[in-house]
Amino acid sequence: MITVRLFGMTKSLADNQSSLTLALGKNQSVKNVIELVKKRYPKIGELIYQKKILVSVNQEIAHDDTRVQEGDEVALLPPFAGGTPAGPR
Amino acid sequence: MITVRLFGMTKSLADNQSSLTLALGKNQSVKNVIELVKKRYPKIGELIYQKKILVSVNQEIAHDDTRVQEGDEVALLPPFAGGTPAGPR
Amino acid sequence: MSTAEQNELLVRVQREDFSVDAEINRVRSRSRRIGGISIFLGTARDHSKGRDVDGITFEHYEGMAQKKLREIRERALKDFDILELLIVHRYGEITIGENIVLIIAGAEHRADAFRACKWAIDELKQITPIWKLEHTPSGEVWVEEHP
Amino acid sequence: MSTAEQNELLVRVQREDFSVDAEINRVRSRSRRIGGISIFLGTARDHSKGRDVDGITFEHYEGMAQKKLREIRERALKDFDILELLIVHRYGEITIGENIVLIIAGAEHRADAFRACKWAIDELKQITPIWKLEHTPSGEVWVEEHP
Repeated sequence: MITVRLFGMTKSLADNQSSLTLALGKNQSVKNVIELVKKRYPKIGELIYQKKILVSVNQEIAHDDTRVQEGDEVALLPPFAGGTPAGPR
Repeated sequence: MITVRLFGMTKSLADNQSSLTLALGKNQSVKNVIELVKKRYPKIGELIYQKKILVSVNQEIAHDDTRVQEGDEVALLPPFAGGTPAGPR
Repeated sequence: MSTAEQNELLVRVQREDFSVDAEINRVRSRSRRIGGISIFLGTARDHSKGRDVDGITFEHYEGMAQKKLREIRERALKDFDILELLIVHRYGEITIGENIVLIIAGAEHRADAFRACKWAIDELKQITPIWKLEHTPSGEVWVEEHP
Repeated sequence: MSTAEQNELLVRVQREDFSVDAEINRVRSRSRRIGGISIFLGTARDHSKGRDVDGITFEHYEGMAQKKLREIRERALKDFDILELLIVHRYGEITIGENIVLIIAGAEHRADAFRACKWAIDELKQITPIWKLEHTPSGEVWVEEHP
């Protein structure tokens, strides 16, 4: 199980929950997390595909292939107050 | 008679007087003021010729031909704290 | 105070308002060589993109926000000829006119202080996970600024 | 307070120290549209051009100094997209570490505030009749900065 933290607009789109708990298997990546989120909240999934929502793993912006395992801190980050973040660095 | 105000280094060069009183005739310009100052304080005159000291008339930077008459506020301005002023504007 | 404790005070995300004078003194106390201090203070405007705004709520990602701000301070100290850089960002409800964010860059010379301060606020806006909810007469909206 | 009286408070040459918070509030009270405030604070460094400095005395040309600072404020308000600009410069004896000069530019957007603030301090250094006497271990010297 992993916990995905939600903020701002992402939280609003998920019925104001501040986190989601997902059942994630072994050898999974951010891509798999996105698929699970999309099933429950298609609108969030869409915004992730449009790069309007970024995914972070352990407080760093991640990309589709970033590995995710039990205990990692995953979060969905809508556009920051200061403007859209520049994507994975 | 006109009064020439002195500041900073210029004051030091004139035995710490904060102003000079000069007998100036009619139809005179900054050039004539400089000549009178130079007679009494050659070092100041030299610095004026080197443009290290500027002359102001009525609180504006003046040039050699600026007219000076009784009642005008004349001052000798050494380099400002922030750097040499850019000369007449 | 240990260096780690001092550094923690130089990068903060907090609910309370701050005193600019007190924060300047914090920076100033780090070096007697400081001659130029460039400060950016962001405050809550009463309108945004043509909408009236009654108030703002900031939400941040606790932990990641601080981490990004620490990275900005460290990069500024490395990349610019400055002696200290301080960053404070508020969260929670903010009334129109109130302080939101403060950057203070202290350098020997003013041009370096200006460059570092400008870079730090631009970078903060880009990489810090902080979100802004504007309260307007027609409802609440999560917004991003386009600078 | 009349507009003239308010404007006089926005451009001052004074012996006393100033509070940056109080001056920010003066600027902020001029418009609720202000969202970005850029501040420059010049302070007395403990060395200059390789010399140790124990203290500084500033002398100014009363009347002309204020006139030049008023011109800078008026040109900044005209040439930049800002809502207010404040300038305070101290004179007299100043201890190492103390405040010398303060510029505050308030704008809707930060880039305009930075540009105006940077321009104003550069211009102040160029055109304001203020002189600096540095007290060093080997004597006193009238100096000009080369920025």
